Amino acid sequence: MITLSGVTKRHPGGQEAVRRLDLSVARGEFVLLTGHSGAGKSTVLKLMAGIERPTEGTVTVSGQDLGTIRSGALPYLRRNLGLVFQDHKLLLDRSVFDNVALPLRIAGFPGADIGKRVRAALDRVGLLDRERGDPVTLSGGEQQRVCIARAIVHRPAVVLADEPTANLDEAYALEIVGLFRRLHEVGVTLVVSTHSPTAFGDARVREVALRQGILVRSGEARA
Amino acid sequence: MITLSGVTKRHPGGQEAVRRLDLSVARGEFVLLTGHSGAGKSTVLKLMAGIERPTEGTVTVSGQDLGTIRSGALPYLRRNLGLVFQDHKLLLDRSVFDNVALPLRIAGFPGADIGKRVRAALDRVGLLDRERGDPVTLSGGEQQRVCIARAIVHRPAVVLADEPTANLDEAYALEIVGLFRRLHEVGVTLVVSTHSPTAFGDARVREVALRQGILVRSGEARA
Amino acid sequence: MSRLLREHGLAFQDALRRLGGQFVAAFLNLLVIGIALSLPLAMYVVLGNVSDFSRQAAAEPQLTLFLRPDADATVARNIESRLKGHAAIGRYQFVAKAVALEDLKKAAGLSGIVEELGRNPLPDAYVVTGRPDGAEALEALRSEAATWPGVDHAQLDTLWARQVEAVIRGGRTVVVILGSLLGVALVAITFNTIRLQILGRREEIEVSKLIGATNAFIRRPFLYLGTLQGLIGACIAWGLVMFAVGVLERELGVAASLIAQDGVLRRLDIRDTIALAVLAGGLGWFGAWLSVTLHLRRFEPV
Amino acid sequence: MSRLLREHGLAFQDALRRLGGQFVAAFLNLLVIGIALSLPLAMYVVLGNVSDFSRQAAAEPQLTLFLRPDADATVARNIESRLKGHAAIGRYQFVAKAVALEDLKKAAGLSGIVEELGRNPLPDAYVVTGRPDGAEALEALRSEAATWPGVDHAQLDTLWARQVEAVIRGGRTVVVILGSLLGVALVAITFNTIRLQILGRREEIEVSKLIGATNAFIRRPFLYLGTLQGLIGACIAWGLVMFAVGVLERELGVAASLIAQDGVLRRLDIRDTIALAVLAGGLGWFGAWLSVTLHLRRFEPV
Ligand SMILES: Nc1ncnc2c1ncn2[C@@H]1O[C@H](COP(=O)(O)OP(=O)(O)OP(=O)(O)O)[C@@H](O)[C@H]1O
Ligand SMILES: Nc1ncnc2c1ncn2[C@@H]1O[C@H](COP(=O)(O)OP(=O)(O)OP(=O)(O)O)[C@@H](O)[C@H]1O
Ligand SMILES: [Mg+2]
Ligand SMILES: [Mg+2]
Repeated sequence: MITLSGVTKRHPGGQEAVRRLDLSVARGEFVLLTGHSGAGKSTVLKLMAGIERPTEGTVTVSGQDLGTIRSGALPYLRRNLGLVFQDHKLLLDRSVFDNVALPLRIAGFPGADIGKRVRAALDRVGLLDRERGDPVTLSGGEQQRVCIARAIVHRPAVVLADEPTANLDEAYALEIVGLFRRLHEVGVTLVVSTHSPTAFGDARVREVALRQGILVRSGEARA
Repeated sequence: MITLSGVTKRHPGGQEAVRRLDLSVARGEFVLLTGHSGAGKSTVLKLMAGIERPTEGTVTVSGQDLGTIRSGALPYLRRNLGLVFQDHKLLLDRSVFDNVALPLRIAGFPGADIGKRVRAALDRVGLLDRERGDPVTLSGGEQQRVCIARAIVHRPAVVLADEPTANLDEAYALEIVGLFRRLHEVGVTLVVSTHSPTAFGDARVREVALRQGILVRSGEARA
Repeated sequence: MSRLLREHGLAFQDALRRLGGQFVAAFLNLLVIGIALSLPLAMYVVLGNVSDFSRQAAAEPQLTLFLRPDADATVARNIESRLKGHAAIGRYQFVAKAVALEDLKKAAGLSGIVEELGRNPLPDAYVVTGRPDGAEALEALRSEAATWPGVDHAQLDTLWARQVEAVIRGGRTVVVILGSLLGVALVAITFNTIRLQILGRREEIEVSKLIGATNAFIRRPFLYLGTLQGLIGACIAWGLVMFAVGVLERELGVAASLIAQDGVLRRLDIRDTIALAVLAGGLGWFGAWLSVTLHLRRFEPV
Repeated sequence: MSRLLREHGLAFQDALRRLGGQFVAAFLNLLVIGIALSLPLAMYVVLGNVSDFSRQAAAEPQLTLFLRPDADATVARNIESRLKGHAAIGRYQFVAKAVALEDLKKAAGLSGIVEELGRNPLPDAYVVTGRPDGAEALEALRSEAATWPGVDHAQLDTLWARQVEAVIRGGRTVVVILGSLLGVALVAITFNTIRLQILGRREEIEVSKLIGATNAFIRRPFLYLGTLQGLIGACIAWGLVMFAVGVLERELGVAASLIAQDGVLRRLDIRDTIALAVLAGGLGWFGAWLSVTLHLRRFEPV
């Protein structure tokens, strides 16, 4: 599903965020990215989503090389991804509902479908009663859950989530982990970064650990 | 130093974020605010900084009632506070240095002082080498540490920090806790919210727990 | 097809909402565009009126052929036939000596004198009006006609004609300069508005691209917004100019009938209006397109 | 004191940086302001030239007093002394019958006629020029002078004078409308620019307030920015108008000497320039002040 081979990401400043990384995520796998702050977790996820381009090496998603993909085709590839950003990236000038509806509007879903799907997604993160609210009226953890709802509302084949439980206390974190597990069970491919891997500890999850941009440990692939 | 008496915060939507709260923080105390997501931690901190106004009750900081303070005096009161926001609130269009220098510029420090103080603050959070960088080039944890540097650069008497370790792995979280302890030792008053109180566990820290806006537990005051 | 229509409909709604949402600011902006458009438009209307006036008055140079006192009807007919075939001529008029005397009598303070004259000392004459801008052709006709039999002398009011032509040419230069300047201004205003809209919606654009929006999808509402701004600006300009012409007409009073024969000044007709709408809408679209194209680059390769 | 100076210096630098940082956008904005200012300014200059012209030509209505053929020097002196004391009079001129005949000879196509006359049928006359805008006073003088001994009849060119006056009054109305419109436009442009600057710096303003910035601190760079925009716009307008007058003068050629006696059109002098700068800077400041005051409210009570 996703393959990184020999990927190095060097930033203009001279920083090497990721160094000669080989990583392959099979369809239906649940991969946990761990590592200290600045280890390169977010960078790996951005490379997989085509948000950053590798300085060296190739990134392939669903058989398409992101280095050579037509720029017109990238949007359609992205509509199969669900992204949870570390900094949320919620739009503060529109309601929770409209934030979650954004991927559906962009993909051109008809209006009737949108309402149903958005409410289903908000229900899964426990925020159905806040749909008319403004993101600024939400607590940090609530915002994070809206972000998760937006990532899954269009039922993507792949979910890439960057520290989705950072702002959540243990009880909520476990709920989100449960949500990810259910997605995993219905065949969604997941790559999730975290700095508290214990919450995810599970036989079906494969942990990939980074240190200063280098892969230091990689569990076995378990589809 | 800070006193909340009979404080209720009801939002226009009808939500009661905080309910009849009595809390008093003495000069030089280190208070830890805990509670589930949406318990009202951020709201309490915002009330203390005069960012939100209580629906009922009074908030007093350094002897000044925030409900009756002249709006012209509020800025000068705030210059004695150091704030760490849950959503960072870094300015993305200027360098790390300029972000950290902002409180000094606002308070009208002369140029020569600014350089010295900013570098000292960045050093304390381990980001001295990134001073010329852009906040967007920083990882989530690095941004959070810049935010902490900005909160302490002007040596405020009170630090109010909202989940300052949310995006940090354990090692870095411990470093930040150490930094707060040193501030505590030199007499700074600290109120810090967190959803992982274990990292802060210490005899000199007083834990205040909230549940759905209500104070459910409050350790003894230890100045 | 229906999906494309739906997406255009949504983009248009989005543009409308954006205009309506920031009412005061949008209104001020439209006012500025309207004013900017109204100025060359007003100049255009003024020039239209002036050139109507000058066409009927001074811009058409006049040549007067005074006939010899002894010239008879045959000679006159001969001259007339020469004039008829001549390309430089707009129209001509025969002024008999008796008519000329009557005119002289009406002229200021001369009635007494004319009576004292006892007889009519004036000659017959042909007054020839050249085609507009045909001063040079008429000049040539003057030299030629001076040699015709029966013509005493031919007098051309060239200097005045040339001066009025120069004034009108100057006026045209001003309209061209002004029109270009304000065309640039319209594009600049739209460019800036859209630029600031884009900056204000940075996050939205960024997030939309990240979750699969195409460039066309992002562009569309801005292009509608630019075009709409231009069109509404054009409406305002149209209203301002129509209003101003009305005010001017009333202020001028009698003098208006000096300019337009019936005292009604020329206004904007349906063709002017359509041209204005197309031009303003087009310039608005262009400003928006330029802005979107330049500024969306910043969001690459995200 | 030195700290306040430092803070003002920093705010000014901030405003400059902001102008320079978005060069294309700032340039376009300034161009729009410059163009907006240049139009009433150009009208002002044109009106200045026209009123120079009209003052020396037609706006001063003329009254001609034709004397009786038998009037002698005593009668003339009597009339002259009456004229001297009269308030309605700008200046007057005695035109002897011999001079009038010479003038008539020079008039188009009449030289032959005059020679045939044998003797001079023209009377002596006084040509009286009224004060500018003094058409009514002159009208009164006409009725009065008609009864003076020795005056044959008094002829007033009132209609023409009134029409020119109306045209000039119309022109003033246009300048007032235009000036107000474009004053509003300048304020609107500044308002909008500053508004969008504020929106673009939302986070900065919010964070600054949260960490202790006073309202004055936040306001200052915006006020400098508005004033600067107005001033630079004024410079551009000044340049445009000076350039346009030059072009017009060249285009008009001979005709320019019709308007200004020496062929040099009136331009902007130092007082006009200072007034322009003060006005434009002031309007820019006002637009910025309005915008900042209205929009900073949104950040309360944060
Ligand atoms: N655009 C950039 N320019 C320069 N350096 C960058 C850029 N983006 C990331 N980096 C650096 O690359 C390193 C890896 O960043 P990354 O965001 O991948 O870390 P992370 O593992 O997600 O950390 P965290 O847990 O703190 O979010 C960091 O040191 C970061 O500062
Ligand atoms: N402006 C607002 N309007 C309406 N509801 C609000 C507003 N601000 C906060 N709330 C609600 O008040 C409750 C408390 O919010 P608060 O941000 O204080 O929680 P928190 O303890 O900081 O949670 P977290 O750990 O998720 O950050 C939440 O349910 C939140 O949605
Ligand atoms: Mg990260
Ligand atoms: Mg919070």
